[in-house]
Amino acid sequence: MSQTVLSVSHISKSFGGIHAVRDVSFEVQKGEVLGLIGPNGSGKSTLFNCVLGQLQPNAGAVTVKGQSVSGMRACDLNKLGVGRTFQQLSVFPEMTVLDNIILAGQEHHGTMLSRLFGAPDAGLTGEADRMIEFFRLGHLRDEMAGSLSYGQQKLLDAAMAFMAGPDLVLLDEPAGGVNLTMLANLKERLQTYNREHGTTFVVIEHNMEFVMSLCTRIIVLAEGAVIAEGTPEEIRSNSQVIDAYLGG
Amino acid sequence: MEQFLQVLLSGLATGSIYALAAIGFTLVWQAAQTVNFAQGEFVMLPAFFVLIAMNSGLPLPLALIVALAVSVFVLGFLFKKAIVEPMQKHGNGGGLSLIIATMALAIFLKESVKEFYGAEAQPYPPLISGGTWNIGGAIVSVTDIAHLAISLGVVVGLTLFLNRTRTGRAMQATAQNPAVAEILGVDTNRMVLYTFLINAALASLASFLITPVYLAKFSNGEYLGLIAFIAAIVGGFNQIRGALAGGLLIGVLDNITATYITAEYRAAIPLVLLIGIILFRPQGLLGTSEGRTV
Amino acid sequence: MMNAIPKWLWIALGLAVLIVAPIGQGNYFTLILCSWLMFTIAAMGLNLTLGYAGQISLAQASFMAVGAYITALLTLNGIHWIVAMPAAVVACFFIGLLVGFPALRVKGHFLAFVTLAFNTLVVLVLRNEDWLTGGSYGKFNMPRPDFWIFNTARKSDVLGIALSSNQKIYYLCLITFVVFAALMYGLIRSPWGRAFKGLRENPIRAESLGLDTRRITLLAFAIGSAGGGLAGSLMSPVVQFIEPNSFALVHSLRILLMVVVGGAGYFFGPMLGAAVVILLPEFLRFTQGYYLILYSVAVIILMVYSPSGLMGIGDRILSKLRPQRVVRGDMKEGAQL
Amino acid sequence: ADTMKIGMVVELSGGGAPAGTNFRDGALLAAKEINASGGVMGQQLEISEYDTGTDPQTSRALVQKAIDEGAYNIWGTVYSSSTIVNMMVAQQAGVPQITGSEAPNITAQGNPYIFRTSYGAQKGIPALTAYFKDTLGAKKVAVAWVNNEFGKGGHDVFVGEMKKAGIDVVADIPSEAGAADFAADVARIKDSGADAVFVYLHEEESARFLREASKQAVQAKLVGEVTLTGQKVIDLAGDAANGAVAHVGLTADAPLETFKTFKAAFEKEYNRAPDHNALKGYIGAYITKYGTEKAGAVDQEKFANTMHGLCLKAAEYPGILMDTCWDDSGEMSRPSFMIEVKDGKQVVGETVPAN
Amino acid sequence: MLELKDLYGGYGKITILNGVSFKIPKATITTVIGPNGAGKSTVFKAIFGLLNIHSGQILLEGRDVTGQKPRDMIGHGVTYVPQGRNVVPQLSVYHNLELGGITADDQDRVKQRIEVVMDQFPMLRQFRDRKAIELSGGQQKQLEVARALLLDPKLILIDEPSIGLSPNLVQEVFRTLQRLRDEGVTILMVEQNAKAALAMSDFGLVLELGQTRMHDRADTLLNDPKVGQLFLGGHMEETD
Ligand SMILES: Nc1ncnc2c1ncn2[C@@H]1O[C@H](COP(=O)(O)OP(=O)(O)OP(=O)(O)O)[C@@H](O)[C@H]1O
Ligand SMILES: Nc1ncnc2c1ncn2[C@@H]1O[C@H](COP(=O)(O)OP(=O)(O)OP(=O)(O)O)[C@@H](O)[C@H]1O
Ligand SMILES: [Mg+2]
Ligand SMILES: [Mg+2]
Repeated sequence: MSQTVLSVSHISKSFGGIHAVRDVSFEVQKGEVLGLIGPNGSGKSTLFNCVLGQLQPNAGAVTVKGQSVSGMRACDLNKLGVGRTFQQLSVFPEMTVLDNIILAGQEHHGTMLSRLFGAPDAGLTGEADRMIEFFRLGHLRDEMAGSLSYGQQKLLDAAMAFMAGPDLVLLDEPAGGVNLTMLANLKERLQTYNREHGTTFVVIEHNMEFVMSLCTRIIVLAEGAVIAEGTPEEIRSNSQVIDAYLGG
Repeated sequence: MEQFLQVLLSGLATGSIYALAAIGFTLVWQAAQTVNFAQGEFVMLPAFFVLIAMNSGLPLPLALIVALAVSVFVLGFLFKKAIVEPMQKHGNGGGLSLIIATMALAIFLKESVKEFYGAEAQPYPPLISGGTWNIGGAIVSVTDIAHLAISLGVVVGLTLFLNRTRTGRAMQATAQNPAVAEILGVDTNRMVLYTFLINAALASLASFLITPVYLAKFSNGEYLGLIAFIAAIVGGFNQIRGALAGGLLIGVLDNITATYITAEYRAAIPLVLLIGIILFRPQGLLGTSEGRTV
Repeated sequence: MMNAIPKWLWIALGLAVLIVAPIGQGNYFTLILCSWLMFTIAAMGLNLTLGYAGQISLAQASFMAVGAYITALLTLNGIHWIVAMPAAVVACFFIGLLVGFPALRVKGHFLAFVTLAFNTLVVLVLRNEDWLTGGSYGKFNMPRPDFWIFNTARKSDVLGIALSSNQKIYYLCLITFVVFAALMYGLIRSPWGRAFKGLRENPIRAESLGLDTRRITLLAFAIGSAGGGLAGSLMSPVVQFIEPNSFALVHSLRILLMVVVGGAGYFFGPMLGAAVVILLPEFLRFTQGYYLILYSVAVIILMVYSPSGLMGIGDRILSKLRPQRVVRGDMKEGAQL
Repeated sequence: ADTMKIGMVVELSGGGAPAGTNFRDGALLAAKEINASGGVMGQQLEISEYDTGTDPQTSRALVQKAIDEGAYNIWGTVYSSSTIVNMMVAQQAGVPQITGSEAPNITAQGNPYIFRTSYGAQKGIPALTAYFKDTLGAKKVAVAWVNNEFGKGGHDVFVGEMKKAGIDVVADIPSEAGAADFAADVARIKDSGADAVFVYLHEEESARFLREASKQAVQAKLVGEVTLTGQKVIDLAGDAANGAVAHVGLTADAPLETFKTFKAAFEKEYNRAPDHNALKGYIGAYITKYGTEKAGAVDQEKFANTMHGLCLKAAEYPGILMDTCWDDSGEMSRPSFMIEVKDGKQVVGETVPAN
Repeated sequence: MLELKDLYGGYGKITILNGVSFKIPKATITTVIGPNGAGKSTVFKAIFGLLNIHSGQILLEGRDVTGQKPRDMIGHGVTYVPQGRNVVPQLSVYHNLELGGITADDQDRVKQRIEVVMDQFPMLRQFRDRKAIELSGGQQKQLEVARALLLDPKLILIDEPSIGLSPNLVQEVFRTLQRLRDEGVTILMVEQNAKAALAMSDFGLVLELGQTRMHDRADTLLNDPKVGQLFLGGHMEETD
């Protein structure tokens, strides 16, 4: 019954002389939580950007739910059910936290015209408020997102990715700068979505505790190529990975 | 052919003065992230300082020096201290409101000159004079050649300064990321001030060179400011040599359009051509792209 | 305090003032008011493009031109204004879509340049193609519309009040303005308004959240331009004379000035801004030659003091009234962990 | 009432400021003289200034304002593009308007309330045809003109005249008002092989044009209407102006006593030399005086009726400076001059009789 | 070395710091922990002169430096690595490093130091002439850390260095900091990766709601069950 949600085949991307991603292929099944780790500059973010159409890969193909997405625009990908977060902070700084969250969800509610004429934000506000409460941003609901602390913005960013109600979420370092207690919450939420909605996750993260306890499978990149793949236990004990990444 | 050569050379000569205005414009853009809509007036004004100085009895060379000093003070120092600095305190570099303030400043300078010096154009002594040469049937004056040489010199000098000296690099850092520059101990305020002083000096130079042709008139800036803006954009807005290329290109395109295509649409054809360039190369002629955004 | 009076009461009060404003006033004053209403409409259009969606445009005057010329040509050929006006607005909407296309590729100052070039081109076409536009002589004597019981071309009694032609055309402007403002208000409050802001704040993120930023960009231009067109289609019967130079680049800059002076991204900003840009010089006329100098100084001081325009001044005064130190709510509450 | 309100609606800022300011100063000088000698029919002139900013729509609103404020006459505007708009307002209100504009179509509207202070280009330019044809013997001419209301009117008349005279117009070059760079224009003229060039530009543009022509060593004769040989142009163009010829309806340097007196008075008042716009303003103010006195009452309609077909002799009415007549359209006629620039001086040649 | 006395401050009129006081001795590493939005970064900004200080005092080696500019702080031998991305995007890696020493009088010395830090982070040498914006997130962070070490600072303020760094590099950075401490440099650091950070620190400081909650020896805090519960991911270990 397993169903391939994301399939990446033979993706390569180079910038000038640098081969950031070399011939990477992998598949993600529905309901998986895949970890993507690797040393700095190993091509993880570049790979994400190729998958999500922000960058045009030099070679290779990406399909989401069996549909080729090459050349597809980010907004159409989102409509296909793909959500993401960015490595760098990426919120709408001069809008309130609430507006940030509602904006993240509104494209999935109603049609273009009903959004213009219908009751604005029907149903969304409640959902947004629940999301805000969950990430403990309630007291900041009406603050400008740009004035939040780093970790708060990171959480907001994650909350926005969830609001779109996607089937596949790509998270680039969601844990960076997030307090451990909140991190536990974040993990719990990921797992809940995963369990209840069958949402599939691909997570780039340097926080090993987080990755190891969350992911069902891990892919390790180094210098743009896949050097290892397996369960957290397998990866933890893989000497190549220890050398290249985890350190002694 | 003769006609083409004439048009080309004349275009380069005027274009080189546009370039001077455009370079300063580019610098201010970088340092303060603002489009200085008063740039044209900055080029208009120094010539009047020269006239005032000469009317009070100074000989031309001395008048030029006095005018340069006054311009650098007024258009560089005062502009920075009284308008730009307080606005940047409000955050996001002043943004649109700073642009609007420069528009108001343009009106202020223009109207003040008109009110206190008169609305009519005044003759203005040339900085460089000399005969003309006949190059393949085209007539080129010594002045034209000098203008080209001066702008080239300015570009080379400034580029060296910005890339090779510590102050220059600190100015670049301030332009690109003032917050970081500040953290690294760069006196960003002073760097921005330098930029404004340089801009004022360049504008004065452009003023001294172009006013003999344009005649000293309060409204000269309207056209020059627009041209500086366009030249800076075409050149890429973040490159000094880009501004030079932009200025020269506008000068030549303008003349070629007027001669061979249409005088009626003279003001628009170069713009339309340039739009083509921009849509094709959004970073401008010599500009560099912004790199990664994610 | 301000907050004690509900917003709708303020609006009702404002409307009442606008309704009685021209009564007993001379033609000149009435025409200035008309001019204010027209430019407010144009500035509100630009405020959507620029203030909310963050797309800089220096071409608003050229859309006024398109609206004005289309209305003029149609009404001079006997077509009623009520038909000509929507035609002008729709035309501007589609031309706005076209002008928006470069915005998909270029941003910021490049976009400013493209729109600036468009404005220049429109003015030159209007001047050079005299077979259609009357060239530099322009078009004049456009008829004022006749709404059966309310003929704006003639003076007559309406509800027992003697109204001049100019006063009646003012009410036409006022009605158009109120309808337009109501539509804009609805738009800005709708999710579309939020989408426009999202485009302004972080287009890449917006796109990744499923917002079709291309469509939103084009719409921002098209709707904003339609506002310009609407203003233009009022100008034609109000001023009864149009010529290319009235729509030159400086006028686009003037509309930009209105938006920013009022407060870009504030709903009521353009109304205040247009009032300042149009009415302030009138008040300063007694200073003879110095009025432009005083006016420009006033604008500079305003911008230096309150970069978010007149609307920002209100905010600043309110914050002056508040205590000097504000402990943010969450910082006062007890620990949450 | 013992004051007579006048609305002076002129270009005090924007591109037309030099012209408008001169017109105003000329008019104010005349008004001062008129008031000192007892006013108009015993009423003192009270002049309100309205700055159009060289914007036609503003000028229209301001004429409206002046009329709202009770103006008896409107003086101005100088720029034709403004006058063509604001004259409708004055016409509707029945207020006589004394304009400094020269575009042909202003008196072609059938407006009974408009009066010129200087005749339209359609009368001035034909006076040049003989000069091109007979004096210069030109076969091919070029025309450089400013592409606005003013220039287009003159250009159309000129091209029509040349056609009638059988002269080829080999280069037809419009330029923008305020243009600064005439290199391309001059290069085209040189290339066209024209024997003579008709230069129909505003003063400053004329000066820039002359300089560029001199730089590129243009051999063809440069001929203008009114502006080309003005003192201002000579000051600005320097040596480059030498040899230029123009037909001039009004010049402060006309060899007539009335003009000399005017010039002296103006220089005393303002410390600078007057130009032809100052003359227009001066004459305009006197038109209000003489017209009203001829009408015998301070009555706008009577004034307008009286002015149509009126002829005034400078000997009796010195403020008018030269013998002048107005026709039913408000157009005027009076003698004019040919002027050539020699050694940086205007040399007045033959006098062209009124037509 | 550094002392904060009852510091109040914030952004504009909004007060974020509500009386922060602590003292850190010379040649020690102090790690600041606390929930998101507690004001940790704000304290750093306050020390480095980037904040509106309403009241209170900052003493550096006994000298009052309250309200001084970043430039002055650098003059006193303090460097700061802020949270987030802080490189000059269009300048090359090398020029970015050079900027780190822009205030130094002896530019030859700066050149030597650049070589030294490039040895420490070999990636920098590899990408020496690339524009900073082309680096990956973690590479940019390395550049920033390296840049802060350039001037032989006396006090380093470093805000969450571990964000974006791979684990081996985090360890490398921590080792570097420890070595610097041994050479007499004082280090004040914010870390969410609290367990690892406290393990290598001398002191720990818990900040909450703009106030200092606890300030103690690092090992004491590490063993404090309450701290463990709240900040060290005790919760996480349970689900593990
Ligand atoms: N726009 C670009 N131009 C040139 N080189 C680039 C560009 N973007 C990335 N690179 C290079 O490609 C390589 C991979 O970068 P990428 O951002 O994918 O790394 P990463 O795995 O996400 O690293 P990190 O964990 O540090 O975020 C790096 O060496 C980087 O310098
Ligand atoms: N520029 C700003 N304007 C207004 N408020 C701000 C600004 N920056 C931060 N704040 C507020 O100040 C508080 C403290 O922020 P700070 O960045 O110091 O938190 P932090 O402890 O560093 O959190 P994190 O662990 O998430 O980095 C937060 O509530 C935040 O919303
Ligand atoms: Mg990355
Ligand atoms: Mg922080």
